[in-house]
Amino acid sequence: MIVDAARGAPLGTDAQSPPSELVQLLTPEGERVEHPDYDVNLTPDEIKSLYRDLVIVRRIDAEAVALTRQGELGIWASLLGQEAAQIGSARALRTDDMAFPSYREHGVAYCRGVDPLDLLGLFRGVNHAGWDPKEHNFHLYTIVIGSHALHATGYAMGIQRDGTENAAIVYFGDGATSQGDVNEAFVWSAAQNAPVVFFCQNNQWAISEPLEKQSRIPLYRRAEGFGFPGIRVDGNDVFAVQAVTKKALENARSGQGPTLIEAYTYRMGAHTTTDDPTRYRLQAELESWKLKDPIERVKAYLVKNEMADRTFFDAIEAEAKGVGSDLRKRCLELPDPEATAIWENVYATEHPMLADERAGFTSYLESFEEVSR
Amino acid sequence: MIVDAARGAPLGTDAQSPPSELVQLLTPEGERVEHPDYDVNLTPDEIKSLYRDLVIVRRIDAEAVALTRQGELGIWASLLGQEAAQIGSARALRTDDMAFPSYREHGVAYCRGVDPLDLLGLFRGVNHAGWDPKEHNFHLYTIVIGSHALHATGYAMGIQRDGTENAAIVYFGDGATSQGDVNEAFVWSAAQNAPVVFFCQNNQWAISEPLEKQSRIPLYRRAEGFGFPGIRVDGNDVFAVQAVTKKALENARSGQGPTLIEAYTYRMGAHTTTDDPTRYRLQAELESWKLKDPIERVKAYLVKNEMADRTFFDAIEAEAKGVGSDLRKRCLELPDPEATAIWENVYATEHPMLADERAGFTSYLESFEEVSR
Amino acid sequence: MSAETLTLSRAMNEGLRKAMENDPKVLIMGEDVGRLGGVFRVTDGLQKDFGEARVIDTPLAESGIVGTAIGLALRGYRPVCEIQFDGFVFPAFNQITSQLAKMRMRSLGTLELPVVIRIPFGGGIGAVEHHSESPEAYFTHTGGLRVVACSNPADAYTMIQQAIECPDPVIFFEPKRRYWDKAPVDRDLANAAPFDKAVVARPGEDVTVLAYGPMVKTSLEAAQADEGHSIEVIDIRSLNPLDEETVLASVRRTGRCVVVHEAPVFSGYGGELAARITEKCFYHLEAPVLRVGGFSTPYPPSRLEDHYLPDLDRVLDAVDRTFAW
Amino acid sequence: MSAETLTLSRAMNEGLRKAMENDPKVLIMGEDVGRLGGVFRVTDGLQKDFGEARVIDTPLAESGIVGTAIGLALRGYRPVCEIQFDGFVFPAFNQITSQLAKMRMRSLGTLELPVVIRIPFGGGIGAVEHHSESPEAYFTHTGGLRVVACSNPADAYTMIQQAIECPDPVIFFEPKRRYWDKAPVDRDLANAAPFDKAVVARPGEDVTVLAYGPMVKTSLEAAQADEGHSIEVIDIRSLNPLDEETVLASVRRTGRCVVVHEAPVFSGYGGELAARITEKCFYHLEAPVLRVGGFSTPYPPSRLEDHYLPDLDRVLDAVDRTFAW
Ligand SMILES: Cc1ncc(C[n+]2csc(CCOP(=O)(O)OP(=O)(O)O)c2C)c(N)n1
Ligand SMILES: Cc1ncc(C[n+]2csc(CCOP(=O)(O)OP(=O)(O)O)c2C)c(N)n1
Ligand SMILES: [Mg+2]
Ligand SMILES: [Mg+2]
Repeated sequence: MIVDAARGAPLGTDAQSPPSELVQLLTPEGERVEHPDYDVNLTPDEIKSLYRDLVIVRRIDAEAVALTRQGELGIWASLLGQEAAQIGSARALRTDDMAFPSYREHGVAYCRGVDPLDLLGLFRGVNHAGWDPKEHNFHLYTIVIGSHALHATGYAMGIQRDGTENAAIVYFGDGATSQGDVNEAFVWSAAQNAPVVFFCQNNQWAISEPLEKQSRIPLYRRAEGFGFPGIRVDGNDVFAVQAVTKKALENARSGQGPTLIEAYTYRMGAHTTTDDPTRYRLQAELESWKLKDPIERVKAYLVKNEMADRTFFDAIEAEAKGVGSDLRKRCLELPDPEATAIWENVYATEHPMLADERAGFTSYLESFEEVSR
Repeated sequence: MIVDAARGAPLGTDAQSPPSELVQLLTPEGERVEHPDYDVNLTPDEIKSLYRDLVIVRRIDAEAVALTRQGELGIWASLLGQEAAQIGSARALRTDDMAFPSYREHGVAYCRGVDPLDLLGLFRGVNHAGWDPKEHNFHLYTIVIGSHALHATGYAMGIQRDGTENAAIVYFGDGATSQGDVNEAFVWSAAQNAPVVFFCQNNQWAISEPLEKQSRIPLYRRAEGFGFPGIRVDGNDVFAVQAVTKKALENARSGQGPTLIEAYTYRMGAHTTTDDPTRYRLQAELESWKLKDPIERVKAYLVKNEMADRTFFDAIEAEAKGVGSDLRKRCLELPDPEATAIWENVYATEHPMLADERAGFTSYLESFEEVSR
Repeated sequence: MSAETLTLSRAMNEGLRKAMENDPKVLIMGEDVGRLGGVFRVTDGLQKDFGEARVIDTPLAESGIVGTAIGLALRGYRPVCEIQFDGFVFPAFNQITSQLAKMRMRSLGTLELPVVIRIPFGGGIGAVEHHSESPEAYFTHTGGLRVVACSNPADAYTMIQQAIECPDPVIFFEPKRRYWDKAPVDRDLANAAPFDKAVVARPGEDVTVLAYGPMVKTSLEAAQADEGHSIEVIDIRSLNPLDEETVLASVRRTGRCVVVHEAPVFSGYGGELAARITEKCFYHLEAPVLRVGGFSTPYPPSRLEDHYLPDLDRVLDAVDRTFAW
Repeated sequence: MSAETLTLSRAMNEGLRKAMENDPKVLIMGEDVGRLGGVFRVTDGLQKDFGEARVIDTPLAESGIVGTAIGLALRGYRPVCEIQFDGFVFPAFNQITSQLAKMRMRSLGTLELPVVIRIPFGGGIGAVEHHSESPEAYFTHTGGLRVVACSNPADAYTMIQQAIECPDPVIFFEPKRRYWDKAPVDRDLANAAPFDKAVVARPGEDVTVLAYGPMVKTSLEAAQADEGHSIEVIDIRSLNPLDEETVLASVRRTGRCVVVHEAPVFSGYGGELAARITEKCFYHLEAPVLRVGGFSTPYPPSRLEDHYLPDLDRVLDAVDRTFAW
């Protein structure tokens, strides 16, 4: 009995239950469906462009996984299955909005114009982050779960003070909703009415822990308790994600404060390349989610509506392949940093002790060279 | 415009709005009113006993304030105005339930059988806490805001594992609801279905900050977002507080998990004796709350219903006075601790460095005595 | 010279005001910093004059204070956060250690976080638990942060302005028991030492006493009281980076050194000073560097703090011991 | 003797299992400690055998892990918390520093918190940021905590059991890059040294090298490699309390000392060792105590960690310098 009592939530855990409240505009079969509050109005070219993004991003991801297997990267956090959540939301952003990613947002990075190569540095261990966030309005990856929810909120407070019509968006996972920082970000953004969108990719797992270890009700409902709207969207439906995110961003920009979006999706791969999901989850679950693939449904829609043909799909495939092999090539060429990089960018200006350490280490290294000469 | 945007919550801050959702059983005028979900069935003696508690606790508090003014205590956090919230909730506890106070819960302490003298030690600076929590099932005061919400939750997880029918209750303020730890406690208690009652005394102020700096909606609604019930009760109505707390505790004990109770009340005094509330709030607000005094309404009820007469009230007054003067007397007699207490109870067993420090300091002190001899 | 006598609290206040006047990006944020003016009145009147958008009464959440300050800094602001008391900085420890300190390096220098975190620190005011801590060593051990402590009104006024101007994150310790001490304040910043330099607070010949924050005054009093030895007192001011030059020059001259801080000695900042000085002045030292500080226990109830905290006698005792070695 | 060869990870696992068998109040809690068995497999199989009530997959919140562990301890349990990686202990810093460490004293000894916090620490595994930190100095400076580090499978097995039995809170550091190192493990606890004692890992005559956790192996390799000097390597094991006796006796004999840790040298634990040893062995020292450690920067990207981390050569370089002084 102890076990059961301690497992919790005997009242009925509906955190995992089939998501009836979910906004969906495109079914897994590629059927367009209507929703009373949300709609998208995309031209065929725009839809094809979304499709292209989805495919290319999946390819970049696959290439990075392969590079990891071959020892070229130390680790990789795959976005497989979450492409629509990322592309749909990122394509709803304006250039001058600001995005704060977690560590799996390679699709968002791609939409923000970050060279995929620059994503690899951190996973290869040549740097902690390889892009200039200001150039792309795409912040650095944040590895410590939840911390960046507060950064996004503070940034949004800055937008308020600047008086510009912009928003910040912050990406985090289902597990992250348990962290104090994420909840403090809810408190702050509500109290300050900050223009921030909380974009939670509920991929059902936090490493090996299923959602019910974190919450006994659907995550989007968390927002109610803080006094701002929460909404659950089919995270594998790029149309719905885009529509929902667009509206939340517009609300933020027009002074209506924060929104929490729960993109209901699935992590099709391992947590990272070092993880072994067979230890904790069933193949059947994976299979059922395969039927909801975010790319297949767009393809089905394009085909059904005769918006694209074989040539188009082949061309995209070829382009993606090109992106992948180019990425691989450039990854292998990534130079290792110099030892002296250890002391660089720690402080803005010369720090006497760091300078001493660097000088000491440099002459220490030279002492070996002398010996070996 | 920047100022306005940054002040937040233009959507309409109803955090402070008149609380229509409030459970009330006794009006400020002393009228009993009905509530569809809550009732109390108290004998006249029980009501008189509650009245006695309220008066005595107010008196203890007043005495401590006076002792502080006279330099006998370093500081004091007055509960003035919050007597009903504390007595009502504490009288709903069973002896074997466990209470986790913040630093203002002198009324709860009193109900748990803690000698008021033992509360003074911490404010006088002779100890950090003067009672044995296990003896009273009343934990130490926690000064770091919000930390003890997690302790109560963990304790409740222990109750689950022991398989006993008990509950933990944790007291904190409106300001505390912003802390990560309090929100993590909500996460944990919901996920674990822990038998814990969160008792938030919303006294409208966190030192100088009014509630709308923390939340734009009523605090009791926070619980919804975590998947457990929240309820707002008239915190100046000892009947309603007792009824609501009793039910929440019963739910906890019977495996229905946590509840958040927001006791809507008012801090009639300064935050602490070192605070000057005239710097940040208006006398008019205070005056309006005086009309809702938690003690006056019980008195009015007793008089109206002819349950008590002058003799009773005088006797209580005299008893309270006695408690106060006894407390004063014993406070003045509180001995200062020995210097060696610095090294006591830091570790369970001898710690060689602490022993060295103590020995060194002792002989250092002795060197002065030698000189002065 | 425009010197005027101010309390340390007032000098802080005027320094903050000056910084806000000079740069509209400077923000003040913290608990009760607005209408109340902070529990030590350091931000008194600033919200009235600069508005609620620049002087922000925040939710009661320290991780939130530092985390949102980081976000504001990323947007180009220069937030000055007040942590109400030393013991309440720990909820923000994660944001400070893993984000604030590391973001410049993480971004290869493309981002900077000119955030100042003000912390009233130390004991001696008869307060309850968590209100008398000296947590500086946690921060000096965290690369990427600058850590400074002021000890007097004049430094309070200038150092806070220098800290706000600095592009690096700065942990700024204020000696809370000295808030009401008065001293002349020179308002001309050009006369001020850089905030990352130590200063010789009192020249002497026989022994070097190193202190910062509240212990500078205690050390000066000890120096004054000691008739047998000529004590040089150095106010470290900048704990990280440490101004080694000033410190080492003094110890090489005197050959003896005592380090004084309120924080527990064990694994404290004094250990760094002692180890570093010993390494760099090994043959100059007539005695080991001695440390005077708090004991290796939690901060005791306030009725015991006079025993716990270093005072004039304990400083002199250590000085004497260096001569008796 | 029942010695069997185990990896350090496995030895930890078996030590935990033993403690759970011996005392039904022992609980395991942390992220992914259940079905996954922890990212380093230290808790592998324990949930299966002891159930979900005793091996708890917690919400993703470290402050919550330590905070609820405190509550469980108050109810009479002995929780063993896993912090997944060193860099993720900081969200729990407030609970550890202000609650876990201080509650015994606060309660005048009426409460005790037998909580163990296990932290895989240190670098050298090619990980991304926050996965290679050495935060021990933050904890050694916090009175009320015991801080220990194991360096090999045999100690892992015994020390974790001793830590769980200990009535004080223990911060238990595990050298993550040594998890897969194998060595014989004696399962008879009666043969084990108390967990608050240092041990001489390798006797020597000329110089004392002090290390703990992952650096013990590095130091032993250095000692092995040095043909010119006889190096004594001491495994500190208990950082707080420090077993001074063992350390001082060695240094008094050798007259030279090098301290090695991965953490940044500046304001690190090595400063305490150096300062304390110098004070207590002043006239025995032929050279200052030298410190070898990480640099005073954030932990660098992993391709630079071989430079950042002390290795055999840097230890020997310091040893040589103590002879050249
Ligand atoms: C503060 C902190 N604790 C622990 C970790 C280790 N960790 C990395 S990812 C992860 C799970 C995250 O789950 P979720 O938030 O659902 O995001 P997902 O990985 O599924 O995208 C954990 C525990 C961390 N990075 N930060
Ligand atoms: C973590 C932390 N931060 C700041 C403080 C300083 N402080 C003490 S009481 C208080 C306000 C608390 O307000 P609330 O939670 O509403 O409780 P109340 O005092 O009104 O009972 C503050 C900011 C603290 N004790 N702990
Ligand atoms: Mg997830
Ligand atoms: Mg309040």
